[in-house]
Amino acid sequence: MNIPTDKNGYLLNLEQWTPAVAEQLAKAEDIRLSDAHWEVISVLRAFYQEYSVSPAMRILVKQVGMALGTEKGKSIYLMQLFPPSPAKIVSKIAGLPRPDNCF
Amino acid sequence: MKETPTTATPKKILFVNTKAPYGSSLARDALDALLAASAYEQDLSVLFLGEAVFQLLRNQNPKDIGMKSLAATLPVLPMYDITQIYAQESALSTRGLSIDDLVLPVKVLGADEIAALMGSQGAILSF
Amino acid sequence: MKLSIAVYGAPHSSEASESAYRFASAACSMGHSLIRVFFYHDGVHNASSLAIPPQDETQTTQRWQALALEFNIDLVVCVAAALRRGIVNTEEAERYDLESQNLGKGFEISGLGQLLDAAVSSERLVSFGH
Amino acid sequence: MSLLHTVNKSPFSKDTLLNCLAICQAKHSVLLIEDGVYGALKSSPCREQIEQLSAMGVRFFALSADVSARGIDENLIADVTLASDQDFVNLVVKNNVTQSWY
Repeated sequence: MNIPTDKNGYLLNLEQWTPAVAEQLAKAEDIRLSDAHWEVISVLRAFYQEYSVSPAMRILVKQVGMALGTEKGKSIYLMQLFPPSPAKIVSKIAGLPRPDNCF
Repeated sequence: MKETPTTATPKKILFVNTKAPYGSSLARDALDALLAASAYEQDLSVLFLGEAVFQLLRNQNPKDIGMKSLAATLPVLPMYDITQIYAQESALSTRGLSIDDLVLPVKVLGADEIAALMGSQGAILSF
Repeated sequence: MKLSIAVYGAPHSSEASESAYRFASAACSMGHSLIRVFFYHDGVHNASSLAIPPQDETQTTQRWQALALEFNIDLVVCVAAALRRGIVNTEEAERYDLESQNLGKGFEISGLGQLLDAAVSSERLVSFGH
Repeated sequence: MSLLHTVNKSPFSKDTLLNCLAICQAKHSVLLIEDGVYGALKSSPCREQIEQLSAMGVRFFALSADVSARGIDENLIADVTLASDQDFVNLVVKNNVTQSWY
């Protein structure tokens, strides 16, 4: 499987995203997706489906906290799963557009 | 991204929207600027004047004109801790709109209240 | 007084960037400190080094560059608006595999937060749109 | 609190000036720039409102470079004062905030 991405590893065509593509994108980040990763990815994809925007880090933390419990709604937890910059990395793996304001 | 500045007292900054949602992309750009601004821990508020009240209308489906829905993203504002959301009373009434037609709970303001709101700001970003 | 300006209009299509420039130039000559000009929306076209207006028309990009050099002004171009409209520096050109870069010297590409930062750190902010 | 409004659209085609005037109060200043200067014409659809607000203490200005550019120097409402670029800067400095109407 060879899905085209830009140099930073974001999908060029978001419609090509599938769970298998996510595995590939994660591998490029040296991340092996476990259930813990997947539940965060689901939260993010649901957020994007509803609001059409990739959330900033602190919003992601809040959303994860609301959906998966306060234990997981912590930046340190997300940092362990998706280092080094969870908002960017989860967006990438979840097949969302690159966050607009990451610069 | 540069360090988020921390000031002792947050500055009151008002985002003023005046454009309808899709004819000008300034409407979208104003929303993006507002979301980015929320990271800076200032005292933010947003006002929809004139044509901009159309941004708040429910049931927008701009897929066929190749745009992203503003109505879909606007409800995210409270999550970004932006809760001072205002709309111009006369702009709504002349367009036959009521607050039930809107995707967000807004506070409706008359002319005097708008003048007071603008006058009390430390800065206004006009879109 | 510390001032900042936001420019939302492209040169040669609306008067916004001309008005902004005249305001900026007047403010600087009066001794005010213009700390930042933030180019957003169509305003990012002000930063294009590839625009060649006829010699008897306003050389917008050069004028901003000269003013910024003389009075030490931040010329900041919003990255998101710039990428959408094809204004890129070397770094972005590399990142997206583009053939060339076209960001004028003296301009810098940065995040949208810099607009809010300008509003916070200046005593007055004026917007020029169309 | 003092407030400066700038307006850059002609009232002959847009309601931008009208919307601005609707929320103007004593101590506010209105600066007409770009096509907004057509609002200062004696034939302006907003003339009556400008004269009324002016009597209430709203101050009106038109950017002289834009007025001259359009050849309308001789036909302006008496309540509208011509402003140089320096005057524009001073208006921004003197007023607490500026709302720009496009």
